[in-house]
Order: sequence, then C-alpha cells, then structure tokens
Amino acid sequence: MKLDSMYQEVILDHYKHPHGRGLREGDAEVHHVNPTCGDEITLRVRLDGSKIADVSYEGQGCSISQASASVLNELLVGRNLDEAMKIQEVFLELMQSKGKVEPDDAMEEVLEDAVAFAGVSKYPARVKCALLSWMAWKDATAQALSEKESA
Amino acid sequence: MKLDSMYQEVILDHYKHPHGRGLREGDAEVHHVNPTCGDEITLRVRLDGSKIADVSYEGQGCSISQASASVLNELLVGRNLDEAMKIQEVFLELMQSKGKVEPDDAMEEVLEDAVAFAGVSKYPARVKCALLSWMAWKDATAQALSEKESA
Amino acid sequence: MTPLHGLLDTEAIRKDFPILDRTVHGGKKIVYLDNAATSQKPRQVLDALNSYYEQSNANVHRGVHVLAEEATALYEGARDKVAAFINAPSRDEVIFTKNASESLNLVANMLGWADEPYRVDRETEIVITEMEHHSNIVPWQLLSQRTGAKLKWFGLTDDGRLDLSDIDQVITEKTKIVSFTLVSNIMGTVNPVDAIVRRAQDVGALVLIDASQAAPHMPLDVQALGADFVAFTGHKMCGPTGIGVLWGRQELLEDLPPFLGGGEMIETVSMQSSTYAPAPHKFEAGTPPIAQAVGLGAAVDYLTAIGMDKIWAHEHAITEYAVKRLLEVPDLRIIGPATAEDRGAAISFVLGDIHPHDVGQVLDEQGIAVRVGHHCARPVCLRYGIPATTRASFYLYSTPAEVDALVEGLEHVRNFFG
Amino acid sequence: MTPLHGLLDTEAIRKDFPILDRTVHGGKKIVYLDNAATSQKPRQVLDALNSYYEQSNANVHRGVHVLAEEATALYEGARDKVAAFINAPSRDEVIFTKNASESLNLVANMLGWADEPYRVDRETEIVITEMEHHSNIVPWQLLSQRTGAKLKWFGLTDDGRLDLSDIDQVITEKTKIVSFTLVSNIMGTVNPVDAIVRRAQDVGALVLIDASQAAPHMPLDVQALGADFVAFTGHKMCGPTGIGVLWGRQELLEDLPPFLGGGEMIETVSMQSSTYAPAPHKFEAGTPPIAQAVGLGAAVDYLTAIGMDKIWAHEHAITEYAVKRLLEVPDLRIIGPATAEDRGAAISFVLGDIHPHDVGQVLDEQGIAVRVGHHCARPVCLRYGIPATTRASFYLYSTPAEVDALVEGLEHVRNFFG
Ligand SMILES: Cc1ncc(COP(=O)(O)O)c(C=O)c1O
Ligand SMILES: Cc1ncc(COP(=O)(O)O)c(C=O)c1O
Repeated sequence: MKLDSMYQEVILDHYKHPHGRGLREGDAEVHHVNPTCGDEITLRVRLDGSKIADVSYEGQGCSISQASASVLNELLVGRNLDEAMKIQEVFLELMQSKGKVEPDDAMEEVLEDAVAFAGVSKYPARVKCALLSWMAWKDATAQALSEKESA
Repeated sequence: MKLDSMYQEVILDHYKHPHGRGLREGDAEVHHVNPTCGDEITLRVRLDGSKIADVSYEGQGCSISQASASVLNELLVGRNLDEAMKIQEVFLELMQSKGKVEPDDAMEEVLEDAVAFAGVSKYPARVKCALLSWMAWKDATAQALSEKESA
Repeated sequence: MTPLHGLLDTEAIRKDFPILDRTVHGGKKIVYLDNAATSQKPRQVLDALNSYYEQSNANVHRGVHVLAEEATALYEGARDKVAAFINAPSRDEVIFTKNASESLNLVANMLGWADEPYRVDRETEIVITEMEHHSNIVPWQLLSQRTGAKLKWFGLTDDGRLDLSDIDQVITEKTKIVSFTLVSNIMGTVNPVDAIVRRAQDVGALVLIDASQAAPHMPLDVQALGADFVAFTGHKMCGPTGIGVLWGRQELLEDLPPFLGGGEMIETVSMQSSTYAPAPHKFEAGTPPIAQAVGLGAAVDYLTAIGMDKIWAHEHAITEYAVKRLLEVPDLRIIGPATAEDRGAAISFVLGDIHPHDVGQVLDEQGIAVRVGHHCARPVCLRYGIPATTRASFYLYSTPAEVDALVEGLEHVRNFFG
Repeated sequence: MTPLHGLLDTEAIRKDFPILDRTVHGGKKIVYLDNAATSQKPRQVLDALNSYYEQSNANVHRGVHVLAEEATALYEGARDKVAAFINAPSRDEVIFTKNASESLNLVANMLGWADEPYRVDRETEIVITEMEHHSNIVPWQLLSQRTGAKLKWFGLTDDGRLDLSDIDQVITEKTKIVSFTLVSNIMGTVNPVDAIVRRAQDVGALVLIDASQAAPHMPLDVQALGADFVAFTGHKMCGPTGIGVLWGRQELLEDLPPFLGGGEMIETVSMQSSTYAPAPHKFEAGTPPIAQAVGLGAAVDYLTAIGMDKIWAHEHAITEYAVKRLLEVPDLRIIGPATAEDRGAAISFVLGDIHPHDVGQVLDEQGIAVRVGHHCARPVCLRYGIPATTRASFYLYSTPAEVDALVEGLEHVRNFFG
C-alpha cells in the first residue's frame, strides 16, 4: 500500500515516542507556522561554541511534522554546526525531490532515521509538514549566532 | 441589405440636415454622455407655461444620435408637455423593443419621422445613441419644471 | 438502512458531472466530500464556457460588431439570471467581482472612503463574529487599522452557535456595519439573520451578509434577508472559478464611492478628473470576468432547474444521516452543531488525538476527498482548543453511500494509527 | 501585391482558433480586427480549461487529497510558466489578479497604505502620461484625491508619441511613482522605456509599466525593462477572461502592505490581529482564478511555441502593410504614428467626418469587427480634438487579406455615407 511509503514504521515510532520534546533553555527561540494547515512549532536552540548543545521544541501538528522534529533532535544535538548544516541541506534536497531521489547508502549514512521521510516527498502538501521544524531550526540557529556575534 | 433598416433615408436626411441645432436661450441646460462610446450632447429646454417653446442642442455623435436629436426637436417643439411626455414614452418603448415591435399606423401618427428608428432597436449598442437626446431632454425638462416651481 | 426522505435523483445528476467518474489511487472512484471548499461543475456550465469562447468571445459594452453585441448580451444576461436567483429588486444591484473575498473587501473599502453617514472612522465600530471565514475577518481588521474604528465580534457557544446574549452591547449606536456569515463554512451552523438584522437596523448600522456557503445550498432571497449587502462566490455553486457576486441596495450603491478605478467604471475621463458610471458598472473596473459570468449564469440555470428547495432538502437528509453515522465512530467529536437542525452540509470533526492531516491522508488513499486544517476560520479552532479539524461537506450529488464510505474510511484511519 | 516578409503560417495557426470559422450576417466569414480589446482563444487553451474542470478541479493550497494536489500543482505550475515568459528572477514575484486593471489598482493602493520610503502622500507626486488607458489613469486620480498627492503627466506630440522634452520637470525629486504604458492601446505607439526608467531611478521613484498591449505581442523581459512593477492581462494574450498578472520586485513585495484581505493571503489569524503570508500569496486573497491561471499557462505555452519574436515580426509586417493601404483611402487620417516604426498592431483612424460608430456599423455588416469609440483612452481623443476613432488591431492570426478586406470595407463606408 502506497500510504506505507509515507507512514514508515520509523516515522510512526518517532511520532508516538518523540525525542527531546518540551521547551528547555536556549540561546534563541522562534515560532514557525505552516499557513496552509496551521501546524505550529516553538523551537529553541542552545549552542556551545560551534556545537549544538540542545534543540528543544513544542508544538502541534500531524504525525509527519511531529516525527520530523523528533528526528531532527536526535540527529542534530551534539553535532558541530557545519555538520548539522550539511545534514539539513541533504534533508531539504530529499524532501524537494518529489519522490524522485532514491536514498543511497551515502545519503542514509548522513540522514539516518530521516531517510524514512523519502516517501513523504511524493506528497507536496506534506513536504511542508516535514520541513517545518527544520526551517525553524535554521532560523533559530541564525538568530543564536547573530546574537553571539553582537554580544 | 439589413443596414438599410437602421440607416433609413429619413435618418440620414436628419443627420445631414439637422433641425434646430445650436444652443439658444433656455430655462435649463444638461450635459449627457454615453459612456460606452463617448457621444455627448448639451441640451437646453425653454418652456412657455406648459408648452415647449424651444429645445436647442449641440453635441458630437454618430448619425443615429445626431438624427435623433434633430427628430426630437422637430417633433417636440411647440407641443404641450403632456403630449411630449407621451411621445417620449412611445419612442422609448419602440427603442427597447429589440426589433420586435412593428410600428403600426397609430404609432406612426405619434412618432412621425421617429418611427424610422425602429430598425435601430435591433442593435443594442446603438439604442443608447438614439436615446441620448431624449434622456437629456427629459432630464432638462424636469430641471426646468422644478426651477419654475421653486421660483 | 432505512431509506432517506427528500433525496434527489443523484444517479441522474451525477451524470452531469464528468469529474465524479474519475478514479484515483489505482482505480478507486473518487468520493468528493470537499464541497465547502469548491463544488464540481456540471457539463452544462462547461458547455456554456466553450460555446462562449468558440462562438461569441469579444470584449463587452463598447463594440458595435456582432461578437461584441453577443458577448455583451451574454454577460448582461448572466446578471439578469443572478438577479432573479437571489430575488434582487433590480438587476443593477448585482455586481460581478472575482470572488466572495473581493466582494467583502469592496464593501469594507467603500465604507472606509465613504462620506457620512456611511463613513467608518475612529469614532465608530465594526461588528463581525468569531465564526467568520478569514475573508470576512481580515478586510475588517485592515479597515480598523486604517481608520481607527473598533472591531468587535460575537463569540460562540459550546455547541457551535453564535452567542447573541450580549447583542445590545456588541451592536451599539456606534456600529456602522455588521458583517456575518449566513452559514459557517467550518461548522455548518445556519445563523439567525432576523435577530441580528433587527438590532442593526435599530441602531442604523448597515448589514453585510456573507452568503458564500448559503447561495449554493438553499433558496436565497435578498429582500427577505433584509440586509444591505450580500456577498457570494461562483465556484462553490457549480460555477467557474474567477467570479463572485456582491448584491447591494441601489441607493447605497449610488451614494458610496468606487473601489477600483479603470475602464468600464467611468462615465467620462479627462486627465484632471473623472466621473463614474452608475452601478453596477461603477464597481466593475476593467474587463470583467466575462466567460465566468456566463458560466455562473449557466450554473444558476442548472440549480434553478433542479430547485433550490429540493437541493436544500436533499442536503438536509444527507446531513442528518451523516451526523448520525459519524457519531457512531468511536472517539469522534463533532465541532459545531451535533444535530441536523439549522445547519448546512459541512461537518467538522476531530477523531481522538489523530491529527486531521493524518486523517485526511489516509482517507485520500481510499479515494475519499475531505478537507483538513483550519478551513480559513482559525478563530473557531482557537475557540474550541483544537489545532484543526477534518471537514466532510456534501452537495446535490452526494449520496448516502458516500457517507457510508466516509465512515468506513474513518474506521480504517483508526486502525492505521491505533 | 508583393509578398510580405516575416509572416507566420496563418493558415495553420487559424485552425487552432475555432471562432475564426464563424460566419455572421448571412454567411460572411468574420474578419476579427478587434484584438486590442481582446484576443481569441486557441483550442489548446480551451482544452486546458476543460481538462482542469473535468479532471482536477479543487480548491488550491489547503488540501491533502489528490484533486487538491493536482489543482495546486496546475495553478502553481501556471505561475512558473508566466514567470519564465516574462523572465522574472523569481516565480514568487508573479501575482495573479483578475485583470490588468486590478494589477494597476493594487500598486496604487499599496503605495497609498505603505510606510516610508514608498508612501504616497500630500508631499509627493505621481506621474502618468496622456496616452494611458483609463485603467492607468483613474486609480491614480483616486490615489491623488485620497492622499493629496499631485498627479502629473507627459503630454503627446502631434504624431502620437510621448513628449519627453520636459522630463526633468515632470519627474522630480518629489515623484514617488511613474506609471506608463509600454504600448498605447489606442495609437499603437511603443514608448521609450529606457529614458523614463533612467530618470525615475535618478530621483528614486518607482516605475510601473502597463504591458497589457505588449505582453501579447512582443518578447517581454521584466529584468531588461528595469521597472519595479509590470502589469498585464490574460484575455488579450490568448488566455481566458478573469485573469491578470502583476509582477513586482521581491523586496518591494515584501515591504509593501497587502491590498485585499482574506483566505490564502494570511499566515495566521486571530480575532485580534493577523500576519500575512509571503508574496505572492500575500496579494492573492480568496480563492484565486484557478482555472483561468491554468488557461493562461496554456496560452503562454502556445505563444512561446510559436515564438514571441516571430509574432512580433508577423505583426510588424501586417502593420506596415496596413498603414500603407489605409493611407491610400481618401480622407483617412491615422491618429498616432503613421509609419510602422516603434509601433504595435493597433491602428486608430478617422474617416472624413463620418462618425466612427457609423464606420464600425457598416464594417460590421460586412463581417469586419473593429472597435469604435475612445478605447478607454479619452484624453487621447481630447488631445487630438476628435470625438472617437475607429481602431483596427491585428494579432498572430491576422492576414494581409484581412487588411485588404478592411480597406475595401472602408470604401463601402465612404460610398454609403457619401
Ligand atoms: C494599455 C491597457 N492597459 C490596461 C488595460 C486594462 O486591461 P483589463 O481590462 O483586462 O483590466 C487595457 C485593456 O483593456 C489596455 O489596453
Ligand atoms: C463563508 C465563506 N466566506 C467567504 C469565502 C471566500 O470565498 P472565495 O475564496 O471564493 O473568495 C468562503 C470560501 O472560501 C467561505 O466559505
């Protein structure tokens, strides 16, 4: 069944047992909404030098947007910013592929659980759900960095 | 040829040799335009009690609107207002008939030369041309009357 | 299942709608339950569009050639049809816009630029309700920001009705305009027009009724409503996209200033100044949606031939059945009236804590098209403390079998996320 | 007759346009020379409309079901096509409106409500020209009345060109916006964009180009034009009625306030306040003209496949021939450039003292469709001291034989009123 390509076990798992959910201390906070459906996320980033010390979040949304935030937390916390940015780019590329990118081993190594979202990229209306937390994270990180600079 | 039903000899005659054209003294003056084509008329009415002493006019427009003003002058000047209003109503009815009214003798007696416009009523875009001076006349007459009353 | 009363002959009607034969996801016939978002179009409307473009296409009003005369007659003929459909006292009170949103914005802008006694300014108040579509909220927020007028609104009761208990405090001597929806697009609620109109008239406020969800589904009589303006949209009533209607009382349309400026709406133009044509043209700047008006005229003919009272009865029967069946689904909670009384055929619900996006996705996989989200009525979601709803909405071609398909589909959703 | 250079294969092209086979007045094949008012539609565009309505019709943007996804992809795909057609740097700079008039009003209204540095108010000036279409005059008169800004304009030379001799007095440091037409709809004049844009940029004024008569006929490159906004309309370029375009530079669209409020243009709404979606959605309130955008996309595909440079060359050849032949008609005076240089394929003229209405009527009887009147550009008629003109306007399907038919028709007019 085609639906299973979107709702992979991994995704449903993250949805039901989200990682790192809840708001904790951070260097910057952003609030993003998906105007097409009303999904919302509040997300904080805490940096430790160039290392991502924490990504905490709270929000409401569908299984895809919730699972995506959980995967993001699992994947990015503890990483260097450079690495994280690269992961974000690869994820973005996958999500914008309209189902045309078949994740290979290299991609799977970078994205880990996040490759499970490959199936979502076939559903344009849901791509924004999957990207919501990632866009929020990028935004929050930029704010955290610019605050550090100006400090 | 169907055109001939619109451009009757009588109409072309009035167009080429208009009656009563030019602005003379009056009790009220109006300026009407046909927004769909830009035809314009300035028209004055002079009343003598309940008699129409003069209808003078100036304007620019097509053969139909020019001829119609000329016919109006010929038909209404010297009449009582009651009579004139009746003529105006019959003319209006004819013009709005979409070519479906075949003028009979009774109508011809009332409208005289103006029955020649029967053919114009088949052309919705031109009906307004034919009515321009008549609407202006009605408006000017109403103004002249209300000024007399308030005087 | 006991047979329902008042149903239309949907077998015959569905033959008029080519898209209803469409299959999706590997051969599943589409179950289209997204009619509150937009309706499907009968062949009669598509034929009218094609014959306009293939036979009579020309710009309107200004031509002496055959095509221009035919196009003008068709366009103005559509105005006659719409006027008759809503029982307007005069055809000149029917303004064609691009959609209901433009119609609503048009009124808001006219009032902002109007002279007394219509002028909305910082001394005055605007009244709407908490169940409005965003298109009947944001124009008033903008007007309020730009003029300093105060924006007030009626709240909602727990069962999805307008709370009019404080009507005398909400609509006051300061109120210039009361704008509300006749039927809620998210909850289906049919609102009590009389009570609101009476109070508005008592204080001398104008009334604008958003009939976007009413015109497609019930007999609409602008004179009986007693409002000053009525707005609706073509695409929800079997018509094309790109066309809306604003009806307004003649004397108001005469007094109020124009909105958009341009060709068609003028009487005479010089570089220094311009004068405006009488309504409706005064409010129709530029080349109008000609083909779309013609298509809407055909839609109105189509609906009238079936009968708006019969369509309303059909939808009522379907709604009654749908409410009953939906309430059998475990964990399902209807947002809005949970009976078929005084409600239209749009039914919103939440299903346990499964997000509507996920509900809609799994239904889609079965060929069932519903809408999920806040349905451009986010304040209703805020009011009921939910992020979004799933909405099934029915129309003259909807069948009890489609209700059954929805209910089965929801069972599948529950299993999938169970 | 020597064969003309650069003509398209009109025999093939005309097969795409069903209406061109139509006969009027007892069997006369129609000679459609009213293309500046609106163009005819090729079968390809009608097919796109039908297949949209019969296969994919749904409301856009908010659905997770198949039809909603298809409709959204088609609608947004049309935006991509239009963006490519005008060489827009970004698809998000392409706003769909209902017609060019709405596009022009949109800019005027944005500037009226804008903050500094864009705000038009009593300290500032607006510049247009005497050859504008009413749709590019009245919005600025309204803005001027409402804000107190001064409206100024470029006059015309005797041969139908802009008189730019006083450009430094007309466009000054006070000028906030210069809005002018790329091609005159009444005289066909092609205006010198560079000179105006350069001066406007020198004083920091924004530039809006009305490309309604350009987009259908010549390659259009908004980046090469150097303007800030470009407006045009679908129905003149083989597209449906009910759709227009406004292109605007991204940073301006970000900075400027919205115009119409409603569904689709919001980010998040509460009763107290709302935030807006990024452009282009910020400027597209309500259900957009979905099918019409899809139709415009098909029109753009059609024109592109033929080639805009080839269409321009074709029309240039026809115009050259038409100007030459028309000048052979006794008592005929062209209003506007009397050569084919720097002009489009709309040719206005007067014929002795025969009123254009009468000219048009007698031509119509022969199956020849021209437009008569002031063509929504009354100031041009005032400037040249004439009540109205007869205008013949050509397009990609026009043939030299149709020019000949016109000239013969005019002979007939002269005899009739002789
Ligand atoms: C130069 C010009 N500008 C603007 C317009 C207005 O276009 P629309 O009527 O489609 O709004 C037209 C055509 O009518 C035009 O020729
Ligand atoms: C109640 C209501 N009002 C207004 C609108 C706006 O209609 P449109 O999007 O056609 O402008 C809608 C539908 O979207 C609606 O349901």
